[in-house]
Amino acid sequence: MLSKIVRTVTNEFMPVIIVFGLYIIAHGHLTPGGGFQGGAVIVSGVVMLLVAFNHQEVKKVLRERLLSIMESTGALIFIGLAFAGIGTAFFHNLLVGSPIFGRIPATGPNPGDIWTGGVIPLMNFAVGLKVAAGLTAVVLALALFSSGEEIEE
Amino acid sequence: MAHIPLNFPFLAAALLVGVSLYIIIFKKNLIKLIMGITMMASGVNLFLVALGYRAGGGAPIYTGTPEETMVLPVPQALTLTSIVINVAVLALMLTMAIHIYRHTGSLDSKKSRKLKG
Amino acid sequence: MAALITHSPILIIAIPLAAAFLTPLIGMASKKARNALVVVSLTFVVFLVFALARDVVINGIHVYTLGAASPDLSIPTGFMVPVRIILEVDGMSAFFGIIWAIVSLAAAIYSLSHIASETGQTRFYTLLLLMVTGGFGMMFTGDLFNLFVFLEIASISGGALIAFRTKFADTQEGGFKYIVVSAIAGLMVLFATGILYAQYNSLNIAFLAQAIQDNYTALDTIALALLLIAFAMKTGMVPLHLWFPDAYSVAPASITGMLVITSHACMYAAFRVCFTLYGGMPDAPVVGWILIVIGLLTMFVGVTMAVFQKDVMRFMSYHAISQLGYMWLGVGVGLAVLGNPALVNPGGWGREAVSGGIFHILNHAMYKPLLFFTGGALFHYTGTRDLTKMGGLAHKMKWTTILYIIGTLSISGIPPLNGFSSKILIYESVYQFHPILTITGIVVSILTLASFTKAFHSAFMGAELPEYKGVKEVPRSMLIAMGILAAGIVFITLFPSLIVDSTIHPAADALIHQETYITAVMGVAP
Amino acid sequence: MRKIVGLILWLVLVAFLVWGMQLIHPFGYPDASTMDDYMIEKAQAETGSNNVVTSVVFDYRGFDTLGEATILFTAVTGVLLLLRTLRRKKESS
Repeated sequence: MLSKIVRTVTNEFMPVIIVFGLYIIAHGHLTPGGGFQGGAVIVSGVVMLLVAFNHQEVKKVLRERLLSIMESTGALIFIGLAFAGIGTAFFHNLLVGSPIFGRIPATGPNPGDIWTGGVIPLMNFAVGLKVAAGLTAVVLALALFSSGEEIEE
Repeated sequence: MAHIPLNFPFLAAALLVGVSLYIIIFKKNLIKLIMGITMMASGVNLFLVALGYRAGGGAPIYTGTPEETMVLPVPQALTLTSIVINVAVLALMLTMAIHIYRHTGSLDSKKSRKLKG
Repeated sequence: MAALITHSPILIIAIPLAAAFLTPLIGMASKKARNALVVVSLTFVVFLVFALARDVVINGIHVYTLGAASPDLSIPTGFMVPVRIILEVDGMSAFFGIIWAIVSLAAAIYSLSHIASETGQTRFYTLLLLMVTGGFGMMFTGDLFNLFVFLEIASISGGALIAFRTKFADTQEGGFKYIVVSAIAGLMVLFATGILYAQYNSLNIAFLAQAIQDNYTALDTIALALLLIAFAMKTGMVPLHLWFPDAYSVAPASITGMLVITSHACMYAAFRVCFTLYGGMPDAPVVGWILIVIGLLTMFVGVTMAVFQKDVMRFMSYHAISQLGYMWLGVGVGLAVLGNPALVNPGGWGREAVSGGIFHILNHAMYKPLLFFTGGALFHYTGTRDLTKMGGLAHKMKWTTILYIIGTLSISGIPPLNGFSSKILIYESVYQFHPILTITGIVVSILTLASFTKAFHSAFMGAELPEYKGVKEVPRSMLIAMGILAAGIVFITLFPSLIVDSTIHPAADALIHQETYITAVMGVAP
Repeated sequence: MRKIVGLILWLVLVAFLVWGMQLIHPFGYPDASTMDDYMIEKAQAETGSNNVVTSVVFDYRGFDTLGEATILFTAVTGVLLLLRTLRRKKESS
């Protein structure tokens, strides 16, 4: 566990990092970014928590079972969205033109509209959930592993 | 932009792959081996992304950009995929290296080699 | 039903994948439901594969465009180049798909009792299903980058499964070596993909094949070399085979059986590259000769190393290397004479050589997992893989003994069994290319029989050893799994000509006739 | 001896690669770009996404991304599978 200053700064910055990650995920179809990148940003926040606090405390909040459920859910939503298009072909973007995320932008440069992209924003969210949960689980497992070594020796 | 005589970006990628191959073939430390593979991945990613560049081109995104030529999008997508794949490989290799260290007390691939053949 | 067939290429890949994503959730609730999910999804996949293969033999190549307005719309309307990822299932892919489906089902059933006493089972089954997905993806895809992605799925899950038993040091080393080799091979494939993309701005195998045929450049040669080295490394060809027994001998036996087929999947990829992607190139005979020489070397080195092994799984791994040489030999001869239409059309011995190589893949895919499974059964009860410590197990494990004998006779090519029918096909056709090839093949075959007899003698024969008093026959699910493979062997033994006509020749023709693969995607040239 | 053979092989390989890189199109001037131009032109109308890279990642080549997500899932499962014994040991002590 690091000093109080580090812990306070971490506490203050954690929501900002999470919001920034969500922003990157949500605007994946408009600006550079997407599910993988945003998920990785969120995991960087978790890594900061691990550095600042004792990993036992972090583990109390982020249980492995919960992370596993989140990861599987994200993956299932992703493959479910891909399956949804199977009426025409697997991975068919069936939401283009529909009320949800269905607007079609003007061809050429434009200011951008969040309600575009069809299934792409939804897939970004699914992947973001999956990546955030999965990488958190890996980081936590490796951190707990190294702490186990310290205790044993 | 004038024609670059030596195709430097591709050359850099090839040299990065070459250096990493040297590490993979000649270094005995497992962590160095893992670093070599990661470097090789970086070299290949650099190569892929350099393939898609078009002189004077901007990012292939329409949101709020001026009208201009765009670089090729597919190599960028491939690079994205390949980066994530390499993260996955890296995580698994490190886990196994940790286990090997725990079992044998050494990261030297010569010393830890229990198997013959 | 027609819709099911239309969508079957993607369903075969997506169903194990969806099941893999579901397994962790269901595994939390109930172990029985999880096991049922694994077995049921794989059984369904077996049925789909058979339906698809039948349809491919009758109606020709299946093309499935992902995300298009219609699955058979491989090229967007009014355009010349394929844009989306295309799955392409021809006779060769369907043939490998059948093998992979059967062996993975058998491996899953075998695992039910083989790993029943170990921890981490839910994750084990998740990875097993992911490995199945990776294998099917490699076999069915028509896109070079997609091939790389699925190659990585298969190798990462394979590597993690090899290291499943974390309490032994050798499993970790085997898994590490496997992952390192796969990572390097994968990166080489990616580099080659990049080189091809740079020239032709496409990743589709059919489009690239056409482009390479029209305009063969020096860069294509570099890409071919990278691809061949990568896939040869993954299959365990001889100069690059040192990792192979280390990795294969330490995995749980069910996984070893599957790893043999992932080797075959990489071999499939190599064949796809040589015959389809580079089928129109001028120096096919050179590549053919390289494959023949390395095939001979692989056969010989594998079997000589096997003779000295004491560990039952290592012993079988070296034999797997040696058997892979036969397939390189048969197919390499076909590649060397590819430019001569009289030899590769029906009736020619070039076609028979390719058929022999492919037939041997089928036979090997049946008897080698069977042998690995029996090796796993020995390990299951004796707790050792050392042949010198075993003895007299035939008294207790009657069925295992019988299955081991079937596998041994088959691998050594004893006349009525299936191993003989494929080897004779290779010998006859290869003899016309060069007699020395056949002689080497027969010598290797004799050595194989000798070493397997020796292993049989030390494990099963002799007096009962006191320390194995408590040994019983293996659990039922392991017997069922071995029974499935043994039934496959018996079926091929009884009806070799039926198998050759209905599956082997379509597969060989699919390899030889590059143009059908290209026109299935690109359409007939105007 | 082994080292010298390895060194020679490595040198040949690197020379091969460096030579190959000179044959690739000059940096910044791709030989062909038919497929990519199609995507740049049609991405907005077909997928509704302003970001062409995202439309490639999630639509045109969406299957690759599914594979990519699967690989990450595989790696996470693999890491947790391999680290299972050690954590149990720690919890019990």
